[in-house]
Amino acid sequence: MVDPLVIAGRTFTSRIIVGTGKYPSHAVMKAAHEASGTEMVTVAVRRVDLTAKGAGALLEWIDTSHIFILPNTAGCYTADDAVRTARLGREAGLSNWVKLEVIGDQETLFPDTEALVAATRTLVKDGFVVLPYTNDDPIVARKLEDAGAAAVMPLGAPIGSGLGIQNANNLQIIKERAGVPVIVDAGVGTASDAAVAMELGADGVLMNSAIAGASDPPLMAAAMKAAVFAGRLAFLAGRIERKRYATASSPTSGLVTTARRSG
Amino acid sequence: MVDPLVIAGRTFTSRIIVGTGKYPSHAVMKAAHEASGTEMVTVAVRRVDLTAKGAGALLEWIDTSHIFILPNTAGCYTADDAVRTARLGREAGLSNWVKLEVIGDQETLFPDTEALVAATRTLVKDGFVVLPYTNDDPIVARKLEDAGAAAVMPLGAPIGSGLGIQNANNLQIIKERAGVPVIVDAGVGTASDAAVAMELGADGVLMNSAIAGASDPPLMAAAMKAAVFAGRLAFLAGRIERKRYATASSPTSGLVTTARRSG
Amino acid sequence: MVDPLVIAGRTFTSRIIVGTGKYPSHAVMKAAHEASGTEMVTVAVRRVDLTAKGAGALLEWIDTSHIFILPNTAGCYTADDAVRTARLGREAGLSNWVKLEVIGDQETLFPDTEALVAATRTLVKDGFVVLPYTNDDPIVARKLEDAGAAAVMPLGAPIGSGLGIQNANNLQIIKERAGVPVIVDAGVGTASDAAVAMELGADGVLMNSAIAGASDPPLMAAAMKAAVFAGRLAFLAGRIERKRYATASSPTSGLVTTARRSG
Amino acid sequence: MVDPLVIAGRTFTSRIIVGTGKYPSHAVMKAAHEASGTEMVTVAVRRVDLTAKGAGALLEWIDTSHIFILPNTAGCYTADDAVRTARLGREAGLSNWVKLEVIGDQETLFPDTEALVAATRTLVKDGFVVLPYTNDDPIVARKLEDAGAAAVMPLGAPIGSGLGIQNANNLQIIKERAGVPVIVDAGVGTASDAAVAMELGADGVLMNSAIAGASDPPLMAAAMKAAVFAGRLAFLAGRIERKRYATASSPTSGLVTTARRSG
Amino acid sequence: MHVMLNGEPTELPGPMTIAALLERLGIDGRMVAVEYNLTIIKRARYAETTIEPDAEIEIVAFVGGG
Amino acid sequence: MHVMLNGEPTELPGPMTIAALLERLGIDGRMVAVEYNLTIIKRARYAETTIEPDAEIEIVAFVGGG
Amino acid sequence: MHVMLNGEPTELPGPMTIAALLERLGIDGRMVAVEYNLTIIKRARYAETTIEPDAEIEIVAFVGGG
Amino acid sequence: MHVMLNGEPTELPGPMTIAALLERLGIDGRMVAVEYNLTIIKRARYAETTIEPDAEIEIVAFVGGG
Repeated sequence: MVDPLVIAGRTFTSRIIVGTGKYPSHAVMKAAHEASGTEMVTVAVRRVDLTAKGAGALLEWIDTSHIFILPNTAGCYTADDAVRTARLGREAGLSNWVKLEVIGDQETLFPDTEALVAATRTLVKDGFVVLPYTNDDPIVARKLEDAGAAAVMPLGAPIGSGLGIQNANNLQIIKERAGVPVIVDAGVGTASDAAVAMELGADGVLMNSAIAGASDPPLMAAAMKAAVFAGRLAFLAGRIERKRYATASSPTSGLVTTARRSG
Repeated sequence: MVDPLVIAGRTFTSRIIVGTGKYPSHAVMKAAHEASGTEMVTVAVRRVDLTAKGAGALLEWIDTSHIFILPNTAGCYTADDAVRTARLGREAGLSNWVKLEVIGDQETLFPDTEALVAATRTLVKDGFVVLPYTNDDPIVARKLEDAGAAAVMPLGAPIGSGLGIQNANNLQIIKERAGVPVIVDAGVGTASDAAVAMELGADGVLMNSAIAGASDPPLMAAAMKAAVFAGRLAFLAGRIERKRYATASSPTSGLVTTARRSG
Repeated sequence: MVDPLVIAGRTFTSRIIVGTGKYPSHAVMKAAHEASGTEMVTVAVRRVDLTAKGAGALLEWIDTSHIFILPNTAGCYTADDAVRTARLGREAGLSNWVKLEVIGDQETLFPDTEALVAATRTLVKDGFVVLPYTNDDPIVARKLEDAGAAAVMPLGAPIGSGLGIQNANNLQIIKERAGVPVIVDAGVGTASDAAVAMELGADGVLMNSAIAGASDPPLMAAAMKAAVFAGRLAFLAGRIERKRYATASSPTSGLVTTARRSG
Repeated sequence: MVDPLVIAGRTFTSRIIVGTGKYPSHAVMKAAHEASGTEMVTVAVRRVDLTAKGAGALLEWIDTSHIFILPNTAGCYTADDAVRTARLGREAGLSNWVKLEVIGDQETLFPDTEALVAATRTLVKDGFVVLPYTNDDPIVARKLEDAGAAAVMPLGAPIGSGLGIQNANNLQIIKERAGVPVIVDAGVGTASDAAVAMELGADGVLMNSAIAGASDPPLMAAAMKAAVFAGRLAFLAGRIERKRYATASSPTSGLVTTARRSG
Repeated sequence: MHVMLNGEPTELPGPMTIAALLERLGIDGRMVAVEYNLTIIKRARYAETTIEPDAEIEIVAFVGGG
Repeated sequence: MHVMLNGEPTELPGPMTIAALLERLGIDGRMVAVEYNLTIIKRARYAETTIEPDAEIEIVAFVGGG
Repeated sequence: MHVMLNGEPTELPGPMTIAALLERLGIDGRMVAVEYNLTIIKRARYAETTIEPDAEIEIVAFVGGG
Repeated sequence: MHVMLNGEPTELPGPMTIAALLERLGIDGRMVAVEYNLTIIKRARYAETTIEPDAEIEIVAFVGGG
């Protein structure tokens, strides 16, 4: 079944976007990326450490022949900082795509949605393909889309929390009304969380800590690949309705015994 | 990674057991079985319809070269009925395995656990490999194991309800103390439900309605295959801990901007 | 509103049954009992400590003028032990009522339901009013009622766990089909858990640890009294239906402004 | 126990705020208000119906001797509309308090948080006591407090949905960091929802549909009064910790029988 | 005399004060708020505020809401 | 000759073996199980087991189930 | 005289009634139940029930429980 | 010559181009972005952009992030 994810005209076969932070080693990260089947990874933009050598080493561990690099603006607390960082990322990289973060608070790492919408507007005007990390508020999602975001990326739970999808109804409402892809970004803790996100109708899932922080990152990456796929197929396959009482799976007649009804 | 499911000395590569009831057609069933990758399917034992031809037609739609047939005792409300049906199933089939059901009530299709334990004892003495469908009570699970059950198959929710795992703690307790495989049987509605069951530590999942009743059974079967695999890998990979607040995925230093902390 | 709880012909104004174990002191227990408004408390039957004085001291801290004593058979692992303990309790006390416990396992303290049904039969024949502590299996609840239980007392979660109602659907099914009062026994952790139990239709709630183990037992007892009352009234009042989208509470016309619709 | 709710220097004994919309009749509303024990009710500001008589009739059904009137700005979709409506409400009423709503969308009735913060700033400068209805985003809550809001009123779920608390973690985070009272506004469906909100630490709950839409509004109002009280006491009393396994409530020694351990 | 009253085109017999308008409409002035050409008029000034032709007048009151 | 066949009163022309009955019914003996007066008959013995009058015979097979 | 009292080997000066034993132990008979060789003794019969050598006696009361 | 380099006060031997600075620092210019007094300098212009005294220079690259 051909079921690609298309963002701003770019086609992805994989619906999982993975981070590059907090892995035990670059080698483990590379193995995890391969196991996840991801075609897009996020990276942060930081000052080169002039005391050490090996600037740019990270990219040597990413197979850019089939993995697209998505710079983020993590750590930015104002629209101006985010715009400045996005532009540096564009210069350092090879594309005009950005995972836009404008953080409101260091304890929750929730977005400052007002500044986020403003920065989205500025960067879209500047020719960027903007993928904003946002909260799960349907109104903000609508504003981001109106501002020209190429996708909206609502959180499932706080970054790195592993709590899973906290507000399924909001995410579903966002998806039901969105004209651009909806990527659930942040909060996934284990495979079923990713499956749930996809079953709600999400077009993809972005995660970092759930894989990088697992006891066995490549194995968890494989789990996430399968979970995102499973959730997507289940969404497309049309699940059965929920009932409070039972319905037999086997015929209720033709029994040798004198049973009343079949289970 | 080699991670087989072993029940009573028989090795299965797949951890999903699928039913054969309620499909739109035998052809759809066959396609769903293939998509699920299952190596064991359940069947019911019923009187041959003498008014129609084609007795045994069902088996012609199951590739018994790599799918093992597991007769059930669905529809039996007493230990005697279940034992009698199990023996007929053994004669009609090729093995001494049985999915043992002793139903207590036609509205809930919950097991009559007292009769279930008694029937397990009888059939084990008679040389059967008994896989009992039970409730999620850890005490009953222990009794079934003591009675010689080859696996215990607690329900996640009522048969055909699609409600998903109703009592994760009980299932986890059953698994933590079990000396035989634990198969979650009944209640799965969609892919994430199966993943959750596996993440709890279950050794496998048995389902019928969730696949047969889906809008597209083969597609849902593929979803379930991926979900069971995903849940298993996630269980083995060791998930991150849950935290109420956020933890940054990107470095919190080296920012060009004057940010306080990084997201 | 007169809305009494009637068990075996005895009328209670209060729908909360409280334990007498694990309090910091008898004085705190007495204060908690008063704050809870309970009219029935459970007690255990144990050997008199011959090395100490003060046998029977417990009862001096219970106002038996309006609190009914319900002896339990806690700690019994067989039907015989439970029956023997029940009879000693009857002799030590003033009534033929018993909270019947036949424990299956010391880790879970789940009931051995087969032995529980047997002990219920024996004690009912012996003239007892039997209130059995059971699991949340609707089939077992039915058997207990058939055996003559005056009420069924399914657990919400393991004794002392404070996990709250783990399987709301099972409890609701039990209530929908029960001909005797249903008391949710064990698992309550905080006030909302008790309210949830009552909203499911339970006739009462029995708890010990949630009150005795709270930082301020009398205050938690008052909370539980209010919560059980609240849940009962909400059950009777008929809650609104759940909707995924919003419905305005204020008029959507007559606005001075040019608004589209009102919230 | 004296445990008042203090907002902007005004003391309330009751922690439940009730609406005045959608009741079957003014008489039922009045009965519900009395049963709820509320000391503050919300009202909407609308054009007088010149074709009918009885302007102001609503107030004749509210005992303003002990119920404080809180005008809302429901139906306003811009900061300007909300400010204009707030000022009309102040003139029509007797106080400078306002429940500030700036709605973003008629399907979800979620707030437009950017406009909400702006309107809060304007009205606070204009001398209003502003109680803004907001989403459950901790960053927005912080901004509202910084803008001078006298309390923050995050939603539990969409207005009128009756879904209950959708994101307990967010509400708890908001409360843990708030310097002003936190009132959970919207989403409550039944009594336990209100208890849960208070157990999370909320200072109060505001509801309309859950009471007005119940089969018996005054009875549900009484349930809500008890539930808010119960949740508050439970929060103060300090609940027991959650454990996955059981802990006995009765002594595990001194048994007449040969039991292993006590339940 | 033509005015916009609560959004509706309305004819008044001639210039009159807000107090007079309310009395004419049978509205108790203590229960409503009046906006005259987008400016709120204090109750104390109802009697001295004369309505000009083509004025926009809003008369609002409290109704049930959440 | 009268027998109960899968719960239905049935007339057979006369005494016959289970193998003959199955053939008469057009049923492939390898796909079913046969119970004769509450006793399961092994396939190997179909040809040598003669059905007596008033016998209770059950012929079962696998059907779809969960 | 040797008896088992609440599971403990115990020496009594000699034959005595249950009533006497309770008095000796300082136990209020109205607050306990007594089992004598696995049979429950009614309070009314404490005074007339004499304890034999090697008897097994259980004296129980209510304690806090859930 | 004094400059601010990645936020640190730094002494350079004298005026030099950005290309020279990167070479001096052993940094591969293709893997970084350079901001000179808050203006991003295209790679193509590294060789022709001369660093003035007291310039503020930022050299950034990609690092692991989420």
